[in-house]
Amino acid sequence: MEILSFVYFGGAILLSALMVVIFKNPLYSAMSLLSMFAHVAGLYIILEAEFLAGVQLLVYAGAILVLYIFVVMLLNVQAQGRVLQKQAPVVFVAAVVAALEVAFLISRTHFYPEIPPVPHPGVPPLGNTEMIGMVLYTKYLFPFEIASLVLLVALVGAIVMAKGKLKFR
Amino acid sequence: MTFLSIPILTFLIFFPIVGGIFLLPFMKMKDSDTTVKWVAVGITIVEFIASLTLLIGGNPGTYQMQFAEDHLWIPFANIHYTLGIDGISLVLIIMTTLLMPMCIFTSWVGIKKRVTEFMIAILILEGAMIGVFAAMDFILFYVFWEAMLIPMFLIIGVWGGPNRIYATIKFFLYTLAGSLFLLLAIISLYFKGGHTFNIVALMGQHYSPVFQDFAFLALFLAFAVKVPMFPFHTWLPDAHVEAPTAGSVILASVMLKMGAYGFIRFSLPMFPKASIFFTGFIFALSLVGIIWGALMALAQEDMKKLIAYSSVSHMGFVTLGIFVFNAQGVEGAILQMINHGVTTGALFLCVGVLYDRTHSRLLSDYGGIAKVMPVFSTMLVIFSLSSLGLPGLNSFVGEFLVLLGAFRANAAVGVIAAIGIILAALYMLYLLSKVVWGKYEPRSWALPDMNRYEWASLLPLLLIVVWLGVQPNALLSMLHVSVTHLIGQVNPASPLASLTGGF
Amino acid sequence: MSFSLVNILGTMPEIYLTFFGCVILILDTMIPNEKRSWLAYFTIASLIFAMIASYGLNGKGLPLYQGLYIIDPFSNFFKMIIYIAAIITVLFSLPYLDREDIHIGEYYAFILFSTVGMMVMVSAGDLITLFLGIELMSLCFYVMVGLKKGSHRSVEASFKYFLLGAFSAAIFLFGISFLYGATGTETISGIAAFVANPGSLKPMILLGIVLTLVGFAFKISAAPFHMWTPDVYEGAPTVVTGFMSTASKIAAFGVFLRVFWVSFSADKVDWNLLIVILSILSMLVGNLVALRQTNIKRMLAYSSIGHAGYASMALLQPNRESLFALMFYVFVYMFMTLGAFGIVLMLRKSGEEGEDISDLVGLHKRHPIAAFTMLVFMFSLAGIPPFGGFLAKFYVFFAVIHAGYAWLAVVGIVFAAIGAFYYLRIVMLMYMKDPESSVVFNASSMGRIGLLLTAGMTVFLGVYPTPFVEYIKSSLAIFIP
Amino acid sequence: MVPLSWYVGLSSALFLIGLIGVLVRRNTLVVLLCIEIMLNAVNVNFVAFSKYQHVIDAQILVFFVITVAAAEVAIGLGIIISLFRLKGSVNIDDFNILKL
Amino acid sequence: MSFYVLIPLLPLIGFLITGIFWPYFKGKGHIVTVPLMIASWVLSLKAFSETMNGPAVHIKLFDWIDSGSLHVAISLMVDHLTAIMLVMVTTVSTLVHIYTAGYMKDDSGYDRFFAYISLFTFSMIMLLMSDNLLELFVFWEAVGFCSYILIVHWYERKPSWVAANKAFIMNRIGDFGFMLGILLVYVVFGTLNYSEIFQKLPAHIHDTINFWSAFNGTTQYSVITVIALLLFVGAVGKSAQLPLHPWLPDAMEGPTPISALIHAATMVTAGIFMIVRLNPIYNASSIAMSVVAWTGALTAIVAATIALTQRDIKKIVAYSTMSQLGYMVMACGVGAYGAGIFHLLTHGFFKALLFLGAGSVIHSMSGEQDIFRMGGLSRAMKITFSTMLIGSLALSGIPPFAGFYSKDLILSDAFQSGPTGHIFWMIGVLTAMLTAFYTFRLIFVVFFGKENFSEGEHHHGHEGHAPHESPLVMTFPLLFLSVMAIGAGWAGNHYDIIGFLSQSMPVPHAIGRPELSEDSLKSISVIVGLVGILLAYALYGKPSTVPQKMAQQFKWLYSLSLNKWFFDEIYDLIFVKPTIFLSFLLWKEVDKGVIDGIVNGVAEFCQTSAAAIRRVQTGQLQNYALVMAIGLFGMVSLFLFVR
Repeated sequence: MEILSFVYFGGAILLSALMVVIFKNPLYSAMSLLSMFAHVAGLYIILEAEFLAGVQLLVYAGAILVLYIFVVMLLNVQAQGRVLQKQAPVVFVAAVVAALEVAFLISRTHFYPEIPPVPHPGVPPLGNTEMIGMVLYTKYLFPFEIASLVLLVALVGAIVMAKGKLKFR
Repeated sequence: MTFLSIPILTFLIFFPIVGGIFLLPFMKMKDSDTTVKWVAVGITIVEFIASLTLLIGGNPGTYQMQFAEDHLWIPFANIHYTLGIDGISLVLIIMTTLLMPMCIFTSWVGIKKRVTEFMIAILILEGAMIGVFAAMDFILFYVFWEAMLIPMFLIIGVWGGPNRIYATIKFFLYTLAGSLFLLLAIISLYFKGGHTFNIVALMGQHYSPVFQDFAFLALFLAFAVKVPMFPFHTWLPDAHVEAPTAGSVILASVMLKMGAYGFIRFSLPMFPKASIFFTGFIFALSLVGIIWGALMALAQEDMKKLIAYSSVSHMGFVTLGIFVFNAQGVEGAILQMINHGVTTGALFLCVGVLYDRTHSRLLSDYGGIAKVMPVFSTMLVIFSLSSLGLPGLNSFVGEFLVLLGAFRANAAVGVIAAIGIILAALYMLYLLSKVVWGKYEPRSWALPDMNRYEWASLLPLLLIVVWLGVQPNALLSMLHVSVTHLIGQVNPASPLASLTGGF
Repeated sequence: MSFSLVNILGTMPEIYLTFFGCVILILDTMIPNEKRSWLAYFTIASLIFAMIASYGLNGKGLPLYQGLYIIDPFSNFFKMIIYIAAIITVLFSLPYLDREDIHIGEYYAFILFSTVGMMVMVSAGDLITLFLGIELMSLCFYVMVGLKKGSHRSVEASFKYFLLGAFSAAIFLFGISFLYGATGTETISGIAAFVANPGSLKPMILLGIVLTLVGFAFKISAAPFHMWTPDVYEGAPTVVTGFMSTASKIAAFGVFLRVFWVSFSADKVDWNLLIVILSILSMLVGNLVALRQTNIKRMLAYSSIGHAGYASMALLQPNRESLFALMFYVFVYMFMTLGAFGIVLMLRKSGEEGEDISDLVGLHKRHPIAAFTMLVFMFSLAGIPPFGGFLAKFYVFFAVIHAGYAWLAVVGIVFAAIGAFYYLRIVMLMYMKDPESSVVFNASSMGRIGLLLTAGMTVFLGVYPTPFVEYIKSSLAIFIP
Repeated sequence: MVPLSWYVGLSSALFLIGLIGVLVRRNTLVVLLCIEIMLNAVNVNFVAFSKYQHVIDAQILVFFVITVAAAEVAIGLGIIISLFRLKGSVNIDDFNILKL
Repeated sequence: MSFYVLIPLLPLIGFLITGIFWPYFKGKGHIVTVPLMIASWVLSLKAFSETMNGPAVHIKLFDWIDSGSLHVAISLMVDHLTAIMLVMVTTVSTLVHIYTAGYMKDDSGYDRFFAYISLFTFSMIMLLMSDNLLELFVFWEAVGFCSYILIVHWYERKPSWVAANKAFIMNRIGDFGFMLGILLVYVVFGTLNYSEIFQKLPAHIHDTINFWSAFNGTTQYSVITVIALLLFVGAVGKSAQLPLHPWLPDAMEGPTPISALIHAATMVTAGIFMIVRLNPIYNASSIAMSVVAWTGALTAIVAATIALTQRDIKKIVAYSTMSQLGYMVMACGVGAYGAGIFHLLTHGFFKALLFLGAGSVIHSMSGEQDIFRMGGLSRAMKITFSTMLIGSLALSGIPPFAGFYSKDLILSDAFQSGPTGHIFWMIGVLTAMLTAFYTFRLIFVVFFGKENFSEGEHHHGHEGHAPHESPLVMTFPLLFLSVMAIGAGWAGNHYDIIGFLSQSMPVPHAIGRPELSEDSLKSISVIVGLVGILLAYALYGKPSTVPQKMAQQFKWLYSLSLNKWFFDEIYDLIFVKPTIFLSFLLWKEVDKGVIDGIVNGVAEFCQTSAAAIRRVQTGQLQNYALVMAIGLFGMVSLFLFVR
C-alpha cells in the first residue's frame, strides 16, 4: 500500500517536474509545478508530516505560485524562439553522468536499518503540530526570528525592486 | 652597541625614510626644487657620516653580529625586528651611504619633473637598502628586500626613458618572481630550523640534504635574478637603459650586490651541503655569465646597455668567487662587489653626464669628446680602466682574488674566468674608442666640461677607485674574520682547510 | 525545554541592528530629502553601538539556543570585521548615493540587515541558522546590487546574482539535507561526531560535504563557482561591490572555516583535495583573467577571486597557523579591497563613474594623494611589503607550508608573481602616463575619512601589526587553544 | 515499508530535473520554477529523513526552507519585473551586457 | 726610508703634479718632470754603484693584499739585475724626457704627454724593482696602460686609437697567460715572492697538474713547465714575440719619443727581464726553454724578413726591434740570460738612438714617414745622420759598436748550447745579415741619393719647408745615446757585465766542445753583417731598378714580407671578425631572441591563456550555472574515481 502510494506520488512528482522543464509556455510550466507541489504534499502525508503537507499547499501552491502566475500574466510574455539554451546537449550529457554518479553514491549507501540510533530518547510522535510549534518557538526561536527578518527583507526588497525607476517621493 | 645611545642601525635605516616623509610637504610648494635637492643631499651626507660611526665602533676582530638590536616585532610566528652587521654587511652599508649623495648630485640637472617625489623615492630606497644589509631577521630582511622594489619601480617608471614602462615592469616582476621563492624557502626554514626567523640562529642548524637542495634552489632563484646570473639577466639591460642615471647607479651599485650578499649571508652558511653540491652548477652559470655578458657588451650600441652587460660579466666573477669557498675567492668576491659598485656606478654617472647634455646614449653619436671635455674624458678613461681591471685601480684586486680562489678550487674554471678579463678589455676599449677617442664632430648640442655637481658626484668615486686599488687591505681587513667564519660554516670539518693552500 | 534569557542577551547586537534597521525604514518615510545624510550618520552610529555591544560579549564562549548560535571570540572577530566593513561602506556611500541618484532610504536598512545576516552566519551553530543567515545577507545584496534601477548593468547584475545565488542555495540545502540524513542532526558540532565515524553512510556524507562546499565556494567566489563575481561586481553600485567583496566574503570564510574544521575535520583527507583544487583554480582564473580586464571593478573582482584562492589555502589544515593566517588575511583583505573600491567610486568622469582602467591614467598628475592611496592598495593587494597584503600572504604561505603542502605554496607563488602584474599595471598607468580623460576625484569628507582609515590600516598592518596580531591571537585562542 | 533509499533517489532525481531545467530553459520564469523544484527535492529529503529517524527537527528545517523559498521568489520576481521593464524580455540570453 | 724609494717616487711625483694640474702648465710641463727625472737618474746611478758589490737591497713599502694565506706587499728590491736595468731605463727615460721637450713642442697635449711618460717611467722602475710576481704583474699592466695612453696620444687620428686598442688587447692576451701563470705559481708554491718561490722550487720540480680535471681529463702536465709557459705567454705579449707581435709595429702610430722609450728600450724588454728574473723556473723546464728559444728565433727571423720591404721609417725600426727582442728571447731560451740582458741594455741604447733619430728625421720632414719620400737628408741633418749611422752600425753588429759585443755573445752562447743551438745560431746569423741589410737600406734611402720630396707633397704640418737639423734639446739625447751606442758594448765586455749579472743568475755552460772557436764565430757574424751592408749599398746605395725587379721576380715572397706575413689579416679573419659576428649573433638571436624571448614568452603565454580562459565568461547566466554544475559533479566524481 505504502509502496504503491509512493510509486504514484513519486512518479507524479517526477512527471510534473519534467513537464515543468518541457512545457514551452511558462504558464503550463507553472501549472505542472502546481501538480508537483500537490503531489509532494501527498508524499508528506505518507511520511506522516501532515502539518508540512498543509504548509506546502498553502505556501507553495497558495502563495508562491499565485504570485508567480500573477507575474507571468503581468509580463504577458509570449513564448518565442528557442525554448532551450544552446548548451542543452552538453547539459543532458552532463546530467546523465551526474545521475549515474548520484545513483552510484546512493547504491553504495545502506540507509535503513543501519541508520544511527535515534538521538533523542522519548521522542514524541511525528506529525504533531503542537510538537512542531513547541520546538519552533524554543529551540528554533532564533532561526525563526531570522526567517521572519528574511521575509521582511524579501517584502521590502521586492517592493524596492519591482517599483521601477521612480523618484522616491 | 649604540653610539650616543642611539641604536645606530635603526637610525641609519629610518633616518632617510623619515627624512623622505618630511619632504612630502614640498610636493605642493612651487619653486622648491633646489631646496629639496639640498635637503636631500644634506640627509644623505648626514647618513653617510653616521654610517662611518659603524667603522669607528665596529670590531673587525669578531664575526659576531655587531650593533645588534632585537625586538619582538610581530608576535605570531616569532617575527623579530633584529638588526646587526658583520664585516661583510658593514662595507656594503658604507658603500650604499656613500653612493647616495652622488646619486642626488647626478640628478641635479637630469631630473626636471617631480623633483620632490624623486628625492623621496631615493631616500626611502636608501633606507630600505640599508635595511636589507642590516636585517638579521629573515622576514625583516624580506620586507626590506621587497619594499626596495617599490621606489625603484617608480624611479625607473616615472623618471625613466622612452621604453621605461616595459623595463620597469619587467624589472619588478622578474625580481618579484624570484623573491617569492625566497619567501617560501624562508618559511620552510622556519619550520625546519627551530621555529625562528633569526638568521644567525638558522645558520647553526643541520638540515637534511634534500631540504637543503630545494631551499638552496629557491634562494638561488631569488638571488640569481637579482645578481643577475646568466639566464636571468635580461631584465638588467632594459632596466638600466631606461632608468634615470641615479636609478642606474643604485641598481648597478647596490641592488645587484644584494643577490650576491644573499648568497653569502644565507645560501652558504645555511645550506653548506647544497652549496657544495651545486657548486658546479653555479660555476657553470657564472662562467657563462662572465663570457656571455662580455660578448653581449661587445655588440651594444647603447652605452648603458654596454655597461649593463658588463655588469653581468663582472657579477659573474662575484658569484664565482663566492662559491669557491676559500678566503681569496670570497673576499675577492666581496671586494669585487664593492669595486663593481663604485666603478660601474661611476660609469653610469659618466653616461649620465653625457646624457644630460645630449640626450643620447648611442655610441655613434659621440666621438672625440676628449677634445671638448678633457677632464670628463680623463674620468671616463680611468673608470673604464678600472672596469676592465687595470692593476692599481680597484677592480683588479677583486678580480685577481676571485681568479686566484677559482683557480685554487678548479684550475679550468679559473682559466675560463680569466678569459673574461680579455673580453673586458675588448668592450671597454671599444667604448672608449667610440666615445673618447676619434675625431670630434660638432653637433647640435653643446658639450661643456663637468659642472660642480658632476664633480661632486664623480671625484669621490675617482678617489675611491684609486684608493681601493692601492690599499685594498683597508677593506679586506674588515672582512677577514667574517669570511673565515663563513668558510668555516660551509665546511665545518676543516675550517682552516682553505687557508692552508695546497692542491 | 528550558529557555533562558541569556539566549536573548547573547544576541543583543543582532537585535539592536534589526531594530535600528526597522527604525531606518520608518525614519526614511519621515525625514525630508535634504536631511537624508542623517540616515547615514544614524547607520554608523547604530553600527558602532552594536560593535560596542558585541565587544562587550567578547571572550564569552557561549552556545545559545541549545547550540544553534555561538558567541565566541572567533565569531566576534569576524563580526568586528563586518562592522568595520559596514562602517567604511557607509562612509563611502554618502556622496556616492547622491551622485548616483540612489535616493532610497532602504539602502541603509539593507546594510544593517545584511550585517545581521553575516553576523548570524559567523555565529551560526547549526546549518539551518547558517543557511538563514546566508539567505538574509544574500537577499539584501540581491536588492542592493540592483539599486541603480535605471542601469541595465545594475539590474542585470542583480538578476544574475539572484539566480545563481538561489541556485547555489538550493545546492547548499541539498547538501545540508544529506548531512542531516546521514547524521540525524544539523548542529555543526553534532555532525562532527558522525563524520568521525560514518560507517556505511560515508558516501552520503561525502556528497553532503561536496554540496555544502559548493555553497561556500560560491559565496567566497572560488573557481569554478566564481562565475557570478565579475559580472555582479561590475554591475553593482560600487559601494555595494565593495561591501559585498569584503564583508560577505569574509563572513563566508568565517563560516566555511567553522563548518569544515569543526564538522568535517575528521574527514580532512577527503576534502583537502577539493580545497586544493578550488584554490588552485581560483588563483589561476583570478590572476590570469584579471590581466586582460579593462574595467577596474571587473579587475578587482578577478583579483578577489584570486585572493579567495590564496585565503582558501589556509583552510587545509585545522591548526593554529592556518586559523591565524585566514583571520589575518581577511582582516587585511578587507581594508585593502574596500579602499581600492573606495578610490574607484570616488572617480567621476563626466557624470559617470570612472571605472575604466584607462580613467586612472595619469591620476598622479591630477590627484597625487588619490594616486598614492591607490598605489598603497595595489601594492598591498599584490603582496609587496611593507604593506599589510604582504604579511597576509606570508601567513597564508606559512600555514600552507606548515600543513605540508609546500608544492601548493609554490603554485601560489607562481600565481602571485603573475598576479602582481595587473596591480602594477594600475600603478604604472597612474604614475607613468600622462592623463587623457577628464577624470575628477570627488571625495567628500566622509569618503576621505574612509580612505584614510583603509589606507592607514593597510600600511599599519604591514609595518606594525602587533596589536591586531595580539587581538587575533586572543580570538583564535578559544577555537584552537 | 518503502526503503529510505527510494526517497533519496526520488529527491535526487527531482533535484537533477530541477538542475537540468535551470541549465537549459531560456525563459527566466521557468528557470525560477526549476529552482523551486530543486528546493522541493531538498524538502522531500528532509521529510523522509525525519520520518526514518523519528526526529521532528527535520520538519522544522523544511518549514524554514519553504519560508526562504517564498522570500526568494518574491525578490526574484521583483528583479525579473524590474529587468523586464528595462529590456522587454525575459529570455536569459538577452541579459548579457556583463561578460568577459 | 732610503733613497731607493725616491727612484720610483720622483717620476711618480712628476706625474701627479703634471697629471693633476696639467691645464695650468700651458706648455711648461717639462719644468717639473725633467728635473725630477734627472734626479731619479742620478739616484739610479747611485743605486747601481751601491749594489755593484753589495747584496740585494730589499725594502717593504706597504702590505697590499692580505687575503687568507695570500700576502702581497708592495716592496722594492734592488739586486744586480735590477740595478743595471735601472740605469738603462732611467737613462733612456731622461733623454726621452729631454728630447720630448723639443719634439712635442706646440703639441696640444704637451703637458699631458709629460705626465704620461713620467707615469710610465715610474711604472717601469717599479716593474724592475718588484720583488714578487703580483707586483711585477701590476706594473707590467701599468706600463701597458701607459703604452696605450701614449699611443692614443693623437686620439683624433683613427689609426692611433686602433693601434692603441690593438696594443692593449694583445698585451691583455699575453697577460691572460701571465695571470694564469701567477695563479698557478701561487697554487703550487703558496707564495708569489721570487725568493720564496726559488727556495721551494726543488720540492715541486716533479709535480704534475691535471689541467682538465673538471672535464674528466686525465693528462698530467709538469707543473713547472706549465708555469713557465704560461708566464712566457705574458712575455710573448709584452715583448712582441710571435704570434702576439702585430701590436708593436702598429704602436708606431704614437709619438716617436714613446716609440723610443717604450717600444724599443724599456717596456718591450720587460718580457725578457721577467724571464731572466724567473730563470730558476725556466731552467727547471727544458720544454719551456726550447719553446722560448724557438719563439725567439722565429720572431727574430720573421721580423727581419718583414723589415726588408717596409717603407715607413718607424716601422722598419720597429720590426728591427722585434727582431732584436727575438734575439734576446732566444738567448734566454738557450740559457744565456746574461747575454740576453747585455743585448737588452745595448739594444736599449742604440735602438732608442735609432728611434730618436728617426723622430728627428720625421720632425724635420714635418711628419713624413715614408723613406722613399726622403733622401739626401745627410746634407741637411748632419748630427742626426751621424748618430743614426752609429746606431745602425751598432745594430748591424759591426765592431766596435755596442751591438757587436752583445749580439755575438748571444750567437756564441747559442752555438755552444748543443745541437739545436746550431740551428739557433744559424737563424741568428741569417737574421744578422738581414738586419744589416735593412738597416742600411734605411740609411741609404733616407740620407743618400736624391731628394724625393717636394714642397707640395707635405701633407702634414705647416707649409713644407726644407729639412733642417733639429734643435739642441733633440740632438743632445742623440749625441748622448750615440756615445752609449759606441761605448756600452765595449764597456760591458770590458767590465765583465756577465760576471756582474751572474751574481743573480746562472751562466750557461757550454755543452760539449765547440766545433768552432769563439773568434771564428765572431768573425762569421761580422762578415755576415758586412755582407748585408754591402748588399744594401748595392741595391739602394745608388739609383737602381734591381729592387723592383726582385720584387716582381719573387712576388709571393715580396708580398709576404710587405704584408707582414698576413698576421693582421689572419687574426682579423680568425679572431676579430668571428668574435664580433658571434657577439652580435648571440645578442640578437640568443640573448634577445631566446632568453628574452622566453621571458617575454611567459608573459605572452599568460596573456594568451588569460584571453582563452576569459572566454568562459560569456555573460550567459546558464553557462555560469553549467560551469558550477560541472564543478560540482566533477568534484563528486573525483571522490568516486580518484580517491
